Amino acid sequence: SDLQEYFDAVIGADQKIEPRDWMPDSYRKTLIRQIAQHAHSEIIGMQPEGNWISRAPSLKRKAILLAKVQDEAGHGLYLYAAAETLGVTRDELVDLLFEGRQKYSSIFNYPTLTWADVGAIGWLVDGAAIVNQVPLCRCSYGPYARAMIRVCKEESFHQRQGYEILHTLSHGTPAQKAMAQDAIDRWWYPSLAMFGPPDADSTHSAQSMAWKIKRFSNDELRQRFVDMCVQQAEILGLGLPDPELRWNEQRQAHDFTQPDYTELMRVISGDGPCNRQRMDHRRRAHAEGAWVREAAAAYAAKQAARAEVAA
Amino acid sequence: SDLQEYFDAVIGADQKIEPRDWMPDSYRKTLIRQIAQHAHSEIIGMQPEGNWISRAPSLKRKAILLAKVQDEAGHGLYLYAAAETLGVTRDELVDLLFEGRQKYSSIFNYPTLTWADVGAIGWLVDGAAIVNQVPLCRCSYGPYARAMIRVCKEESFHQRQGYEILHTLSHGTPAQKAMAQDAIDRWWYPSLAMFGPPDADSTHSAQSMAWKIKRFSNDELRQRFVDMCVQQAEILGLGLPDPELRWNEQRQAHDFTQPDYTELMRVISGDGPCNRQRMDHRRRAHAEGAWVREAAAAYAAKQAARAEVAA
Amino acid sequence: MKKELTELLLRLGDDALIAAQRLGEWVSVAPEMEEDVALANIALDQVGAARLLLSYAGELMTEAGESPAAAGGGVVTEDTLAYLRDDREFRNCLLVELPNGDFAVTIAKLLFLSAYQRLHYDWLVASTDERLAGIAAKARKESAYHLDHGTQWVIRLGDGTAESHRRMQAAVDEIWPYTHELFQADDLTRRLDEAGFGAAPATLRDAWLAIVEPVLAQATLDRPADGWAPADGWAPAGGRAGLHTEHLSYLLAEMQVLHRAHPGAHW
Amino acid sequence: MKKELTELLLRLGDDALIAAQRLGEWVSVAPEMEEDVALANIALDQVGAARLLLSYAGELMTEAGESPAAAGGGVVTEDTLAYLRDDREFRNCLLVELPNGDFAVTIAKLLFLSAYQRLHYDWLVASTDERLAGIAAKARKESAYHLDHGTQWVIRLGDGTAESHRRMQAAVDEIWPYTHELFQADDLTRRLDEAGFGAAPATLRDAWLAIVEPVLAQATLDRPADGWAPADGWAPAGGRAGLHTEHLSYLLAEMQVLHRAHPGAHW
Repeated sequence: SDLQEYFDAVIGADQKIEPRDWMPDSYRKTLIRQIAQHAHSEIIGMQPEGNWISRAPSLKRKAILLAKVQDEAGHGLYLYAAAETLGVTRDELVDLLFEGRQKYSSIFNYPTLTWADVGAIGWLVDGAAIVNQVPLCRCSYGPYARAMIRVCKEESFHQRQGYEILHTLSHGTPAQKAMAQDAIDRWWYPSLAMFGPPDADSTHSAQSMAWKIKRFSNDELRQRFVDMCVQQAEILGLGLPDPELRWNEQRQAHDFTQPDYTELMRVISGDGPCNRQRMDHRRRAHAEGAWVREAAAAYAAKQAARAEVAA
Repeated sequence: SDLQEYFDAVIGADQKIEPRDWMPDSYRKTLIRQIAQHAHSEIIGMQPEGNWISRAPSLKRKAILLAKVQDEAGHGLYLYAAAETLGVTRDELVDLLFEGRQKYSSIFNYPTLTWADVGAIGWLVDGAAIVNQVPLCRCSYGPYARAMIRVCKEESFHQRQGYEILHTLSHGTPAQKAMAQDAIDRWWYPSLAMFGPPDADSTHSAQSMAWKIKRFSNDELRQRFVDMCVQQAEILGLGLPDPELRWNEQRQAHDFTQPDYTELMRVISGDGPCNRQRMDHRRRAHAEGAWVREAAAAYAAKQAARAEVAA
Repeated sequence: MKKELTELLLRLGDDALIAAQRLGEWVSVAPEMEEDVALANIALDQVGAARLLLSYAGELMTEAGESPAAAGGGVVTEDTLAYLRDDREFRNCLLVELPNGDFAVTIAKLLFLSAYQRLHYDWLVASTDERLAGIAAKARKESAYHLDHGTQWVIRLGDGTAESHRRMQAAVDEIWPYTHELFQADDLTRRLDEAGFGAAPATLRDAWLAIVEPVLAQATLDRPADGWAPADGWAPAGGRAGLHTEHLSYLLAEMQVLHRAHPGAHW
Repeated sequence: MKKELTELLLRLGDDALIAAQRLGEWVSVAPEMEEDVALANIALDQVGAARLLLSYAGELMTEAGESPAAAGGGVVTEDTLAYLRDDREFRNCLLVELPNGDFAVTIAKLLFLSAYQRLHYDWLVASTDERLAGIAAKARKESAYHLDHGTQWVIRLGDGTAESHRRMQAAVDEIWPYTHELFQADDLTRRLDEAGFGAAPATLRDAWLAIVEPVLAQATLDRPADGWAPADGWAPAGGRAGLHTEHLSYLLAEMQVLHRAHPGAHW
């Protein structure tokens, strides 16, 4: 059809699809799924780091962490808004999350056990997110691409803060350095797993690449992340917990041990250390806030009615 | 009447009135009020000390404190049982407490701010309680007198433990000693106030003395307590916060500053620092436990029915 | 007057810090995602103000050769004051340390505190101590935003559903007695007032009522009946003298745990 | 084998200590006054067992010249171990550190833990380490009482009202996955088993099921469907290796606050 041809032409010319444009149903669905998952991840992702706000070891760190977690809530909000341009509501998406029909990033199903985990999440998890997301700034769907530009800018700020936490710890007391190393040991493989299953097993990738939603394969991005981290770990003076990690002169890249994809699948399917806790937490917050949202709606309705009477 | 004469004769002969005996209504009411207040005090009194169970600074102290608070619950239980011999139920008494129609000792409306407060409560509050209660072991009502014998034995154990806490603190680091002194400074006058208003203002005293429920006046007991504490404070190496406190050779007793009875009345009437907190706490525990008590009753009823069918 | 100024800075700074700590507990559990952002933002403002105030207090203490007992001397920083004092050394009002309760209780605390902070900072802009005046000039703008946010919610909840009205009224009734402490005068406030360093808090109460009462009225809520004098009603206090509720030491145990577990470490 | 024995003592002692800490939270908020007494009594037994176990572990560590990092050497006592280790150094199972939840959750934890402790102590009475055997002989009697108390309540709540049945079933479902960790074998348990020091926990599971399943049946509760192997169901673990839930560090912050605030003090 004409519409499909126009759509294909826009994609082909590296132009943006906008909400008013016609788009194939499967394109719309893929985007909704991906943007929603991303939004859910920001919201659920507040929990592991939020866990340390009350205990941040200096007021400066407390302020930085508060600002970061606040940014995540903000990211969630404008990603939901981007998804809404595709004809779903935030409430529908939240329901899909609660029903387990949409996911969030499985990385947030690991616990933050020490303060150093806040650093490791910043450095590794936000670092992996950036590698994943920078190409999304050129995604073919306009609202998503624009949201990602803002998200990436803030994420790279967060990543630097995480790196700085680890740097301070690794140059601090022996106990602090041990805490930092322990955190990296626990977060390294889960971070690698954030790029998803190996290309051979990745189901959605080919179509997403064709639509220019996705620009690089899981394995390409994972490799890029590893290469980036090796350098930074050296400056930190901390080790990465992979005895097989070494420079491959031929490939001009690092060889490394793949994460345990069986574990990844188990965590995705609900059996990570914190899946139940994270969802219970979110559900409880939502349920306990119901009376507040109802009150806000009732008040808004009254105000509208009053305005009408007055008019 | 004969009954009244018999009652008077028993009292006169320093014998015990037992539940099966006839007694004047006002005697019964006075006893119910007093025993219930005493029982309520044990139950509410679990809160200020319970506040430090989770933070006790050594495992030995944690064990001792757990045992003490457990004893208080136990005292509450057998004091309610003693009151029940007078023809009221525990549930009725608890309702009267919740409705504010019965009181508990106003001392428990002060907060426990530091660990030393646990020591000060043991030494001063339990100490005052013992001075108050030892004469009650000879009270004319048998079940109450017998309950008090057991209570007093355990209370004197508690008092010694509190004294020992303070002794350890006062011989510890400067911070520990300061903590101990601070606790005594805060608990001294409220403890003096535990003996009630001065004799001149005491409404119930004369009749209670005649009935041999009460054996000494408020002021007599207060004086006894002060004299006892002065000696012990010296051994502790801690001061009592009363610049007027000194030995009076003529009276063979210590002169001292009276507590602020206006404050006492304010705390009794509900405006102490923790009145609302203590009652809210108790009410919430009671409300949140309702489904458990209902389940226990339902199960007991089912078991009874099953036993009947089986019989 | 350095000593009095230090004490004033601790009162203001501790109010801000403890308020921030309580607000921080809402992050990821607020009733709306927008509210996660808003409450975190207010918490952030309060941490920011606390840092300025406590840093200044720390500098004055360092000059005077004073430090909290647990710090054992040396330079007193914002973190020395935040992390190495016990509850008996904190100078915040009781209102800020009370548990969050439900959202209505948090909003009642927010309205009452921010109206007071707004007025107090307004006054302090004219403090004869220039540095304090500068801090106040920044903080008063933030307090105005907090006050607006609290106002909007009190009205929405008070004039929302029957349930929200009931909860909001209960929250106002519960928190109201703790507002008296904000305006209590003592020797310190009298001396500060004379020196032109800080407001006599009692003089702020009429202005505070002029802010708060219309909000309650618009929210269709009853303004709790009370006399202002303690004798006329329950007016819990003691925070300015370090006599707190049983809640504060738990809050501090959590807040300070990591800092204290690693003495002397940098973060 | 001293090292392995020390590790076993920490596992047993930390289970008891953290269980006691959670039970202690019930004091003055139990659903019946009798239950205040009962739960405090169980907490007291657990503190008692923890003291014996941790004291013994401390003596072995002192001999070996080991101590927790925060203690920085010296004699290791029960208090060194209770108060100066971080959560990464605690060896308790996850089940005991989970929040109390409602009374049904607490009772589910009590039933499952006490049945396991009873069986484990029973076994340890025959340990080739005599001192451990002696501790076990005392503790097994107490566990029997705890088990009886838990059993009675599970039956009462399960077979009580519709509401209590619903809550008790939800509690059993919630806690059940955490019971797998109690029976997990690792290198340490294998070596201990070979040396006759402690039971291979996996061998206790059948006996445990033989206790627990009839209780659930009598309580008219469904026994949660699960395979025993982690692959067949959710079996959270890690406590024995110091990988805990996010709850433990909060519990410890509170438990240790006073002890840590006064380094070296006696109490």
